[in-house]
Amino acid sequence: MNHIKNASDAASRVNMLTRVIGRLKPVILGTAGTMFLASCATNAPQDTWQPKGPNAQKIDSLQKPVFAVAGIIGLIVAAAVTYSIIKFRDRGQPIPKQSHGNPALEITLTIIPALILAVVGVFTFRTVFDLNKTSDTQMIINVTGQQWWWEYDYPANNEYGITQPIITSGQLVIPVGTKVMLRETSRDVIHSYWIPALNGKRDAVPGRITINRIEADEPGIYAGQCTEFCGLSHANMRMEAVALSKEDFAKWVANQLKPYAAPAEGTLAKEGETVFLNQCTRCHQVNGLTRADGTPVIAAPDENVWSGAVPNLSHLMSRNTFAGAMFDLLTPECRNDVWKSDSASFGAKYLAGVSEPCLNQTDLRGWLRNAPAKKPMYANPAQLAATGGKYRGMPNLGLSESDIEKLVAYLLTLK
Amino acid sequence: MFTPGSKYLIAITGLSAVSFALYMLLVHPSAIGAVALIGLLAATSLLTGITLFTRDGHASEGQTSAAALDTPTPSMWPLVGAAGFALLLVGTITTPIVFIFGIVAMLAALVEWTVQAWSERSSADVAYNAQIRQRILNPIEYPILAAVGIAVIIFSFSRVMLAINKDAGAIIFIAAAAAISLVGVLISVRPQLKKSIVGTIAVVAALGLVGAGIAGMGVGMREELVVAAQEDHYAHKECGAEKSEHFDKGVSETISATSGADATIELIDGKLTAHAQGIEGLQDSITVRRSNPINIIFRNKDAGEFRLSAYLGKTKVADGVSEDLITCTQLLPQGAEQWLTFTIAKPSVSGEPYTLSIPGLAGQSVEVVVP
Amino acid sequence: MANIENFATPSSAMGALKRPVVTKGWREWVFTVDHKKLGIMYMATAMFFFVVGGLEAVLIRLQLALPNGKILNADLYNQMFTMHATTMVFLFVMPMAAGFANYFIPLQIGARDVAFPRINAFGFWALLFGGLFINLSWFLGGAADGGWFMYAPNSGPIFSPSHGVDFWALGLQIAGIASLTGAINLIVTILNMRAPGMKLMRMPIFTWMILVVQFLLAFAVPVITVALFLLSFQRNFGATFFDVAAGADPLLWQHLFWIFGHPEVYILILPSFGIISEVLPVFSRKPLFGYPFVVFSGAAIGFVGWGVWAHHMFASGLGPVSVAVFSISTMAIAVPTGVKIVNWTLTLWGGKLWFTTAMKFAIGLIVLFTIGGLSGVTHSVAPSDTQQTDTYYIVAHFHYVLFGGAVLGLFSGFYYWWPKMFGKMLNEKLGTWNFWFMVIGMNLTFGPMHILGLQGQPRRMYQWTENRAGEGFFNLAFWNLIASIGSLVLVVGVFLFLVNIFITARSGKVAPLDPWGARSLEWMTSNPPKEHNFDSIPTVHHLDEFFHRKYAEDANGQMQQIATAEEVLKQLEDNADAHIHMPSPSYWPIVIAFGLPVTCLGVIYSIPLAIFGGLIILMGAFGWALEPSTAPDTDFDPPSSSNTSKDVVHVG
Amino acid sequence: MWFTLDNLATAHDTHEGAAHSSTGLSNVKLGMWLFLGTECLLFGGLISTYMLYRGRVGTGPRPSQVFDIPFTSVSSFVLLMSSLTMVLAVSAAHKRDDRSTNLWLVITALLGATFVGGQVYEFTAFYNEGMGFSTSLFSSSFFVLTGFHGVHVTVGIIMLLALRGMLKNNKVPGSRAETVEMIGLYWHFVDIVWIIIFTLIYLIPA
Repeated sequence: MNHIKNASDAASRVNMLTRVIGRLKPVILGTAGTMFLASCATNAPQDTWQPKGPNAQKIDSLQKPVFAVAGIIGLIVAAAVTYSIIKFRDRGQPIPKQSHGNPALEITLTIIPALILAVVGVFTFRTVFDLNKTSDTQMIINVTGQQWWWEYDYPANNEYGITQPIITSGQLVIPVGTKVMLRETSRDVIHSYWIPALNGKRDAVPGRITINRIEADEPGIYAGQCTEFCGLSHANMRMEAVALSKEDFAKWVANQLKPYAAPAEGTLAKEGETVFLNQCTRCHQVNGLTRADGTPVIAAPDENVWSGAVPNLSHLMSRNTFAGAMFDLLTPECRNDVWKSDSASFGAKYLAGVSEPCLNQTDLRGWLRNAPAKKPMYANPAQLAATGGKYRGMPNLGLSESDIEKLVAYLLTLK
Repeated sequence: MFTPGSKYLIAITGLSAVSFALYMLLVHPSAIGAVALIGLLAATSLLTGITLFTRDGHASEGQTSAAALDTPTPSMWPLVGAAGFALLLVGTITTPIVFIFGIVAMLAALVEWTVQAWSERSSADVAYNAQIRQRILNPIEYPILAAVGIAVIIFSFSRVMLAINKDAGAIIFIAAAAAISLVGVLISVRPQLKKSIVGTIAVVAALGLVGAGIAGMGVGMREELVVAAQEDHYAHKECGAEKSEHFDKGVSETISATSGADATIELIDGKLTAHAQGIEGLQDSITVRRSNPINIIFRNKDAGEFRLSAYLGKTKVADGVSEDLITCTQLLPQGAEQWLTFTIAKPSVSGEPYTLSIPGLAGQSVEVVVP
Repeated sequence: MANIENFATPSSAMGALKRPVVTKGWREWVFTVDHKKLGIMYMATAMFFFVVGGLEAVLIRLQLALPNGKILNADLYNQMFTMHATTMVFLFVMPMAAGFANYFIPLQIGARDVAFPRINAFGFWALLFGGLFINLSWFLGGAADGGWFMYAPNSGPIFSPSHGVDFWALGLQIAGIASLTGAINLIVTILNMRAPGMKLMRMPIFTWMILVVQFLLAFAVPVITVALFLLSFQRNFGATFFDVAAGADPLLWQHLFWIFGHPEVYILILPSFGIISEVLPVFSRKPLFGYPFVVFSGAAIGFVGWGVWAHHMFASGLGPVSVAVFSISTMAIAVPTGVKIVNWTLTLWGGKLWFTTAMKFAIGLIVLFTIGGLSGVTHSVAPSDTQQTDTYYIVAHFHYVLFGGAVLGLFSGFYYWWPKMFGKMLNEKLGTWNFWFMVIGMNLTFGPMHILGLQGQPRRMYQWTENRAGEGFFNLAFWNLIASIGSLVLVVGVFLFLVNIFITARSGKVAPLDPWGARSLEWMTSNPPKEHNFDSIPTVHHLDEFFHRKYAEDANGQMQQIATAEEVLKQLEDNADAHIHMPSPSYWPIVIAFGLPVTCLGVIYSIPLAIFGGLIILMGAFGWALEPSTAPDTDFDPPSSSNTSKDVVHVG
Repeated sequence: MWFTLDNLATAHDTHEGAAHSSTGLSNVKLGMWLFLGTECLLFGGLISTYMLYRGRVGTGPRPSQVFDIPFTSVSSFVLLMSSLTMVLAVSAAHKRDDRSTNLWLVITALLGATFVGGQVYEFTAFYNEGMGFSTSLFSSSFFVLTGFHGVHVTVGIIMLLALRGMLKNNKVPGSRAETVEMIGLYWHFVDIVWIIIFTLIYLIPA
């Protein structure tokens, strides 16, 4: 995991610094006025004050007034203290009367905040129960956290054309305007599922099923991040929720259910399939993949990985991210194109998946070359005594450059 | 002020401190090594401290102690030390336990003897010397004697209990307690009782107990415990329709904290239904996650005793031979509920689905889908 | 026996086995049972760990100053924030408050020592050894890396294979023993050893707050003890408590931890509340406004503090009923806290304010703690909390509470009580710089974290990425950088304090007997106090007894001075008790305390070592039990019967 | 475990006698009650853990498969009897009857040792029936809870015997009666905890 410091690294640091300083400019120039303007500008993708669905909206309309009240009370206290400091400083006045207080005033000043809090309490109570309502759920997705990625599986649901279970990871795809229930759990430690624009967080606790609900108003990508500390790569356990219009969602489902298409004989991708069969299927499942003799390949992650599962790579290129959404499968330009598109054109752009010119070759190849160098994981045999030699994360497979070339070509066919 | 002894110890303390520092800084430290060196450091610095404090014979330097001129008080510790040595020798050719006893006896003798000798030399006042001895040794003697006494009683007693029949055990137990109490009452109501009689009772009782303990050890554990240890019969699940002797003994019928359940499976009027947590209505199949412990609650609402059995695919026992993987609950009477936990590592393949069913009740099953 | 003089005298023959009655040099400190010396040692230890924890914090902030920070790797970063929190909570704020309590409780209630002086000494050594034991893990394969909350199952042997968590759990167990013994000791002291006339409602408010804190400790520590035992048994002896595959419920740890952890928050903050409730009246020249309200609100916080623990678990899927109930109870606890802020403000109101450094820190606490308290109210609203918990907003919140509250209060206490403890005045000018650097530094560091959190930056991330940083005014890059710069300003502030101590020790102004015009009993003795505290125990007639001995109302209702502090002291000295009985120093407290880390090391590495440690403890306990609290005459050199009684020296 | 020894130590670790105390209780007594209060929470935490996990047996035996209620009832009765003998010891100490005090302290210790002997027997039997410490959540929490109690009893016995030795050698500093009373208080507490444990663990699931 040690990063070799070379010239380009240093250069990128300098670069980073200039960019950060560049960002300071609006601040240095800015005044209070910019604060108001800025609230409309592009905030961080995980801004908790920009709800994009009814659940998050309910939280937002509850918390904004609370913030306002808290702010006002804070100002009153600050003003009272400031006034006292100025007014009652020692100007040689006589020692004041030794009064021990004023019970009536005390009681009043106790009751007022109590009343304010009682009002807040009533609204809180209502919202808590409102957010926990599950009877009108329209769609169920099982969400499973694991160090350090999320797995999503869609149980069969004829209403949405899901004739057999779909399993995916990295990006959670949901139809807009649909009340989706997430049944969360974890395979190892506690994680927490959080897409701020859609709802508050809910822990994924191993051995328990916790329920969370999300619903998106508009098509788009909503960023999120694991928020319960889950070990080494906690910082790299991200998620993205993709909302598609109902029609686009149906197309997405149809694509996920599409049977496996083996690459044509003689192509680089076909050679990549062989490499994949030899190297990757020990853990990674691709549904429908068969060996040369026609037997279906069932991966055995439980024999190699401590938590017993790894991402299922069927239709990998229909997703935009890999390695627990830490890296994009798209180049920065193509990614921007998808993220910044308006809600009308978003669906088509997302469903186009990852094509060769848009593929983020750097990170994908780097990952195949030496995954633990790109993301801290327990893949060094010396660290695996506690797990009986089983990995926690993807090890360095020691692939040759030509193998990587072939694998990339093969992975590109997994649309 | 520094005697040769304390100089030696100061040097060895310094040396161990330096070696510890070097070891931690230069050598890639192993935990055991570090502990060993810390232990050395602690031991040597303790000894150094003691020698510096006691001024290591400084007082008697070049002089003969007054007390040393007197005849020393009689001591039993040379005898104990010799006995310990004998035990040690016997232990080398018999069992390690005897060897350890020998070492312990020798150590005890060494410490007591040293302190006694030292205290007797400290002044001419015998009472004062005894006081010194007590101050050093009482904090060690009291707890160790008490602990040894308790250990002997507990060990002997439990061996006897293990050897005899279960019901007789309870009777012996209460009899022993009653005897202790009765002796207590007896002694307390007869204040004129001679000390020697009380002492004799105590010695006889102690010898009896130790003897019984040794006898109990010789007899070994009672039959049923030996069998239980060999067969491990409570862990062995027998998932047939009929009642199993051990596995179905002592049915537990209620469960606490249901929040971890993936699904509740109920048997009502001969029908098996599933209710996955968070999903409205009843289902005939449940979707569960791969490689994740799945907790299912089985609730029998039917008259009669039933168990839920889970078929979890096959496992290879030898080349070409495979065996069904099955787990199950106990036979549950009407109204009872129980957890069933299992993990499925491989996704479902068509043709051989994972199922939950009731042995002896055909046609009712819930499919378990693993994507 | 002609030349008996040449032989060893009894006392020299006893050597180490004599009571360490004649104390000089380092022995004066190592074997002491004097509450004042122990108090100072507590504070020095806490200050040391404050610096250690502060350096850890700076490393954390440097790592996060820029995106994809490379100063620490993921593993080291996780150890760093775990140890930062552990150190600051258990090894800085708690011992520092314990130090203040140790030093000032007997003085404030007019006692000559605590109820159990040897247990007091044991508590200190156990804390010190516990703290060192936890930090030993840095050198033995890595420190704990599961966060100070150490949630199961991430703390289990599979997920945290180094010995760090073992050291953490056992070290906290040792520190917990120290807290527990300290709590029992102080409660008994406060309840049983008050000066005549000092009714409960005449006790200084600091004593009151410490009493509440000790009750919280006495009942919270056993809960974490259980949790830590479960963890240690799982890690070291193969128990299954948090093994999910065996059916364990990870929320068990969370409940146990937070049943302890939430009262712990009040354990950290209430001593500082007590300190500034002493400082504000002194420098406002009027009594604390609404003393009974402050007392009862403190007690109310103590009680309600037991019923709010699950607000740390709003996101863990407790179910709507629990969430709603705990949400409401959390709001309820804001009321007594608000009462305190109101009372402090009204204490200032109409006073005659003197802005010493101690006063500045106290006023700083009112304002900054209010911010922290109000941000706390925003996440007592459970749905709102699900957006904020585990983000930097929470980090901002509790640093405003713990730094703006607890730490500023402790610093206020340093400046206020330094002349009492050491007889010299801390430099006020440097103190002012110290104050402003700390306040500005803390606002620069933790203020931006509100924004970072609301912009969705989670806690405990060893790196953040530009992809999620956004642009515009609220971009994460800018505010992360500001927070990091702020942490350096804070470092300067703390450094100035250390410089101030140094300068004062070298050439500080000798403190007058009553430099601040103080109001409570601890000032009715010399600076620093004599070993036996008071020549004669004063009889108490008022709250603020010392003030009322100095001032009285004249016919016009004006307060007039009737006596100087020196006159008040003289009066006490004139009535001095002829014989004052003080407990003798002892070896056993440090011996037993030393046995604890040896045992714990044995639990981790080898059981025989643990048995050896157990024997040390057992021996120490019996040595202690067999030892009278006051040394017999033969322990003195030469043997004497007059040593246990102090000659009363008249001062001033 | 350590705390309990500490009681012995605290028994005379006060330099301000009860006469001066503001509450009228002696420091030692007040401290002891507080200590027992903290012990309540310690056992409370362990009992809660057991109650949560008692049904989670995994592949190990269930409580009802291994428990031997008649035997445990008998041993509970023995422990209860030891409380009675402890009362006799305390009352003898108050009457300054050294002979009876010594006698009843020893009898109490012997009854306590009998109880612990029974516990060791029980644990060995459970182990042979397939219930090891690491077998299941039920077994881990059972052994930790009852083991903690057993350790408390053992420490109590050590204190009783040591106290007996100290009384004999005239080594008890401070008030003898109060020291015996304090150890009695601890002993009764340990007995009461056992009654709760016995009821909750052994009787209720049956």
